[in-house]
Amino acid sequence: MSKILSLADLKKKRDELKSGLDIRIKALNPENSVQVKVAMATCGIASGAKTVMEFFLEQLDRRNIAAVVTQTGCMGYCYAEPTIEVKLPGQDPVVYGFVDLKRADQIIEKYIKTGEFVDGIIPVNYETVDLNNKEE
Amino acid sequence: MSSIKIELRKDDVDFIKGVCASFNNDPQELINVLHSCQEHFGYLPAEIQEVVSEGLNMPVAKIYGVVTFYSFFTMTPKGKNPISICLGTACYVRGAEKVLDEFKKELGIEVGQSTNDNKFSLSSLRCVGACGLAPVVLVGDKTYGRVAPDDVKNILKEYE
Amino acid sequence: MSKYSMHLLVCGGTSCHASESDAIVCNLRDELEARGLVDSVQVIVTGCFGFCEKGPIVKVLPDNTFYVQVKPEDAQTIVEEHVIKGRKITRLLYQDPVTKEPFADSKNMGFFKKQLRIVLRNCGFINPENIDEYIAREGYQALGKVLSEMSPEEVIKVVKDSGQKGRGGGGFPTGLKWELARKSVSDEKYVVCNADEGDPGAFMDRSVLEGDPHSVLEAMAICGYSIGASNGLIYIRAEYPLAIERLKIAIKQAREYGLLGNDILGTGFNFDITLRYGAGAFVCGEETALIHSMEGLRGEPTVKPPFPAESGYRGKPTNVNNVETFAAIPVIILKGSKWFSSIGTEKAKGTKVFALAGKINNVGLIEVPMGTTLREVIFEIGGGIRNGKKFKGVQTGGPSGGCLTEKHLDTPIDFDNLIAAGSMMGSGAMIVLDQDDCMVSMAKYFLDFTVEESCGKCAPCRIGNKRLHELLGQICDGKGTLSDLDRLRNMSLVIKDTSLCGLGQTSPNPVLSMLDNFWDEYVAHVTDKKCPAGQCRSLMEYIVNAENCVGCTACARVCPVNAISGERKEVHLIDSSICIKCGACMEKCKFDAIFIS
Amino acid sequence: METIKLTIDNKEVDVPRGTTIYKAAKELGIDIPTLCYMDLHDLNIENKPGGCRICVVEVEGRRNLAPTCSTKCESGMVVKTHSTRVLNARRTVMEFILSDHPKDCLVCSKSGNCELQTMAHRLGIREIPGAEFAETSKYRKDTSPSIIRDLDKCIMCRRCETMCNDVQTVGALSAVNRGFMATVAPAFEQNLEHSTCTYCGQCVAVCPTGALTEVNHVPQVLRALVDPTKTVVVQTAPAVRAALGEEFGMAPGTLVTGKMTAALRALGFDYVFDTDFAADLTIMEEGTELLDRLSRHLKGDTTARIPILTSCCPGWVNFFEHYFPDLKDVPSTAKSPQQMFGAIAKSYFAEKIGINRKDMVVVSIMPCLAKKYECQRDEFSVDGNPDVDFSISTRELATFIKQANIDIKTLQDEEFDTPLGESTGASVIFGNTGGVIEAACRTAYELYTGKKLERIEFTELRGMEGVRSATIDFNGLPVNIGIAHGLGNARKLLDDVRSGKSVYHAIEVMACPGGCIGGGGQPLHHGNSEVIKARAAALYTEDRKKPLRKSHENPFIVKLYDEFLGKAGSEKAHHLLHTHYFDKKKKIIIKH
Repeated sequence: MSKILSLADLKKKRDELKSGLDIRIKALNPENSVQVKVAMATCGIASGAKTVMEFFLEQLDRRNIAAVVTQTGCMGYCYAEPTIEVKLPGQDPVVYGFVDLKRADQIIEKYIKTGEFVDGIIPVNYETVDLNNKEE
Repeated sequence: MSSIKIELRKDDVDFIKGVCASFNNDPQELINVLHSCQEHFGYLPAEIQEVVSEGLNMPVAKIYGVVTFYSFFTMTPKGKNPISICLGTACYVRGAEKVLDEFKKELGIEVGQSTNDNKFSLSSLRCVGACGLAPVVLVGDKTYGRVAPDDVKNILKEYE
Repeated sequence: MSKYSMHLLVCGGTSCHASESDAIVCNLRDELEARGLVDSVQVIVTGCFGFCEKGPIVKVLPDNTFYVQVKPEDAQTIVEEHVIKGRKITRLLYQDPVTKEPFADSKNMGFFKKQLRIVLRNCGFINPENIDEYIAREGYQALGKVLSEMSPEEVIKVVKDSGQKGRGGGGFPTGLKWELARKSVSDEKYVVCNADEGDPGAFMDRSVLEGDPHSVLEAMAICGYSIGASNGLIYIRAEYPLAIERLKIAIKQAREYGLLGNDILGTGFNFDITLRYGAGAFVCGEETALIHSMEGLRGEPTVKPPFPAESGYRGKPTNVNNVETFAAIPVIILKGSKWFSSIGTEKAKGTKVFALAGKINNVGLIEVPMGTTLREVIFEIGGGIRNGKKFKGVQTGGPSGGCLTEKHLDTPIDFDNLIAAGSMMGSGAMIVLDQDDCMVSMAKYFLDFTVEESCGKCAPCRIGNKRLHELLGQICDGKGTLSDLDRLRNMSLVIKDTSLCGLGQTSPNPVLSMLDNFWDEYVAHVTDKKCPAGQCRSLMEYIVNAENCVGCTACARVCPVNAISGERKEVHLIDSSICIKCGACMEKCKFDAIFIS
Repeated sequence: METIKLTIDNKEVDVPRGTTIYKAAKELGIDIPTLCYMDLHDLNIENKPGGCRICVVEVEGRRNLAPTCSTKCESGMVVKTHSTRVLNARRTVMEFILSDHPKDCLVCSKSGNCELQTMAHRLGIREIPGAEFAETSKYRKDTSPSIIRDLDKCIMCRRCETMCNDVQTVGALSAVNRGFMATVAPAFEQNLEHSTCTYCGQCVAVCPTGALTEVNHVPQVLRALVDPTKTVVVQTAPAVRAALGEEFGMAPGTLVTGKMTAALRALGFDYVFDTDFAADLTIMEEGTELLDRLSRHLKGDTTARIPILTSCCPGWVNFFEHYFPDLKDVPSTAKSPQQMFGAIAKSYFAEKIGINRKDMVVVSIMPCLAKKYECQRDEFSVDGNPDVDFSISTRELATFIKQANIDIKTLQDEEFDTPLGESTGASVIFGNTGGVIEAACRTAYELYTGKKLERIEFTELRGMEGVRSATIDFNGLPVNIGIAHGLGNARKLLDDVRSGKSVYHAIEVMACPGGCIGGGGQPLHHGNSEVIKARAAALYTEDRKKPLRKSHENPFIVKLYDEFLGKAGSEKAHHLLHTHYFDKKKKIIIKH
């Protein structure tokens, strides 16, 4: 990693990364890029999120699905851990709760492959601050 | 006038001295030094505190004062499978005390004690932050969520 | 892509489930099958919508129709009217509680805007172990802006104008704190992040550090620039290994990018951060105790003044803020003080993160604007009480706070209102209690915590809290008197009035607020020797129901103290003067013949 | 200095900025009660943990009550020290403290002199509500050769911890545990004997309750006195005469030398002698050693260790044995006056009166608790018979006198017995910081220069500064003198010696602040440093009144050397009057 030497540098880097993330995924597989985020905070891990993440990594690869599996922090639905967020291309992300291996398998087989919802969806009940809209 | 003899193995003494040195033998780093020592030895018996006292050039009474102040530090070795029951509020209102009682009954020991075969030791702690899984029990690094008193026997069986 | 053209989401959360949501699912599937629609319309059971007050919920996609209080027999109407004819069923739509206007599209419903994530903006959104994702989300832009375009005074002014107050419990204005530290003259100053979240039932700091560690690092650097410090320390609980790991990674990455270290972004500003570990002492959340702990000492608080802003870590001016306070700073810098102060109430700006736990359906981490009511938090976001039980109270502020009741549910949450109601904001733990929780036992539980965590330095906290705990124990055991309740109150007031630090000054709050709000329950314990919640073992009586008892003698045989007598095939009797209330008899009885009065 | 105006109990007062409310109230004659606060201003010792919360007051506009010991005055402050709220809080906190304290006042050794008891009385506490259910914090009791620890009586004022760490830098005691079980104890809550404790007794001197007290040796002394086969000899240290009167209601600084002698005789001691005699002897031996080392040093002899350190103070000896064992050849080898006295009494004097040393019991009256330990050291006995059998403190002597129905105030002054009761003014000032080295200078000057000393009083060596230094002109030879009282101050000088930076030829160290007059066995000063200053002044007065003021002029000392020892530093003198030191540093033993 090289150092970021100025604010202008930092802005450039941000712009690259912002589009870069999308471009990277889309460039790889424009039709079928799937993003899976696993909530890996203490409560998630304690409920087995690690196993779930490994499962996705392994099975998506084995089932030949081009997908990016990443970890993230607590989504706030501690009662429903492990929780994951799945984003299919061009669609709103969907959060699933109580994801055990059986449900993970369903999610891959049904939701990711066919777009068909499976049980255990958690309705997102918050709004995140829009960071791009700055005060003048 | 009797001076205490501190008996330790040479590599243990070297380890402790090394930890102290890695923190510049600075008494302000005492808590970090104790963390490192407890991580290595599992507990902080008097002998270790004496060596730390020499390493950091500070009175051992002060070190003992710090060790006994913080609940994370212990002077007794833990069992092979340390069991911790979370008694944070979320776990408490969901019945953690009854789970703790069950462990006490099953193991025949009180909080802070180890079983005779040193297989298990029992402790309580305040909130591991997994309130969604309340009541929570930790055995070693493994977390058990939504534990009911009836589950206790099965959990213990895993370690037989 | 989906072969289905329509989805019916049915809430399968605990309380909707209790209101026959599975019957709704069955009926919907039956109706769809009857009409040959199973292949185009899918019924899905979801997790809790958090809207349990109006459950059961059925949501229709793709048009976002939100039906509330749906009954199993409504399934037919939904399929016939909505699915087939595409007409929304007005009577099932959620109505605005004020205007009584029905909402056709749930996206416009206030409920889904109740949470606003500023502090938690990146939690569950980015990979916390990848600084690039943080940067892609405007990360370190605020630091860059501050270093390149603003003077320290300007930064402090923005923070002051934003009206942000410390989220660690004290509620001291952040900007003012920074200003005091800036004004202290010294060759060396320190920025300290208090991540010693010891409040049982609070886990918001942990979540922020695990989910978005860079936001705290960035804010600390901004603070360092503002007050003139080049050293930052994060004091974190040793019990949070994952948060520690993520912080270590984040610090390493930030250093590699030159966002920590010397000459940050080519501006000549130097700032670096090191970690210090707590070792299990709640009192170290108090800033003077925290500083002593970082100095390798017993974490005992000292009298303020001098404040850390004058003389803190190693005797140098030190600014201590907690994780949540820091995490909001970059956003405040980027979006401006006006924006931040437009959120919340007149006196309390911005949002607050709460850790919602206890007898509630949606245990979890939430962030709401200041001024949101407890009712909205508990019944809408939190999804109401588990297992359909009755709400009894909510403990805010952990062991330092108080227990609020039904009558406080519509109080807008802010620092002053909670104090006026006899509680406090504290760090943000919210423990919801139901009808089964005994308020004497709860007070005793919190005092148990305080007694264990008191540092022992000052007499009222060291001994007074012990005495409070003992007296509450007496009351639970049925040995209390009415005058003991007066003594309880007097001791509580004196401990608050005379203790050295915040721990002792707030430790009697649960007792005082519970005495105020649940007086009758306390009186019941001391005069009637009854525990209305049925929690206090000594006040229970095990009784044999003569109608059910068949005289099998199982109970008498299992009783460890021989308190049960009775001939075979005759009704048994429990001698309550001998009974130790172990409950073994009740467990043994196959005929439900033993009950508790 | 900038002053600010505030109102306390409706009275206005101007105080310098930075003054605490406690001190501002004092200005107005308002005595706010406190249990933990202690300010020995002249000795630069302050203990204010703000822990007892007895001194709380109401400050207008403040949410909670303010501890006056640690709250500074602010301009326009309005303070109420006895409102209903304050009185109720103070009483309730006091009830808390008492609820965790044993109720055995009647038989407590501190009874009548206990600050907690006095405070309970002052606040009018008549009952302790809920005491029947109250758990009390209990600890293992510890008896060491000098000090008894009964921590059930500890109220966590932390004064002992301050003395042991901040003042003495001994570090034997620390606050341990947390919450209700918090107390002050040595490492691992072991006995003091296994710690680095020097038995200086400063913890005992400041303890407000009976948690820290001295070991009581009066019963053993009584047993010896009633034993017809024993000849019981008593010696009294210089500092005792300047303080004993306080125990009988006399003003601090009242000299009771003659009355004390009369009382001791009335108690039945066969010979009433004076440790001052042995102090003169110490000067002879130590002074000779100083001159010997100094002249060898000046001649370039590198084996001559300079500076020489005094060795009269047993607390100080314990201190360097624990912390500076590498320097154990630096202090003078001369025994302390107590032990010199014992050695001479059981040899020279026993011979003189024709009895076996085993039939003689030597008792010392000391301002000191370390003396109890010192006389029990193995090296200070012959075939198991100690040179000094028992050492009792000034406080124990007072109790003993009271038990024996002696009204000390009405006693006529009496003189010490001879030969071991004769002393000079030089030995009297041993009790003050700087006194030993001043006495040594008086003698060394004359022995070295052969000239008569014109100016007997070396005022440049006196005072209460923790570390003092002066250069004395030995007729053209500048001798650099360093003085430290309080072990923390001593440590600073020792560190310099260790690193070779010390500029001194001789250093006097006294373990206790103020010297022996502030010893751990003295009547309690209850935090009033004026008491210590008055005692110091008394000893200088006694010195001035003495006809002989230089140790080598003591005729009985001259006689002792003529008849028995030969000359100072002789082989016999070495055998009887000198000692050696031990390395007491903890050793880490490697296990194989």
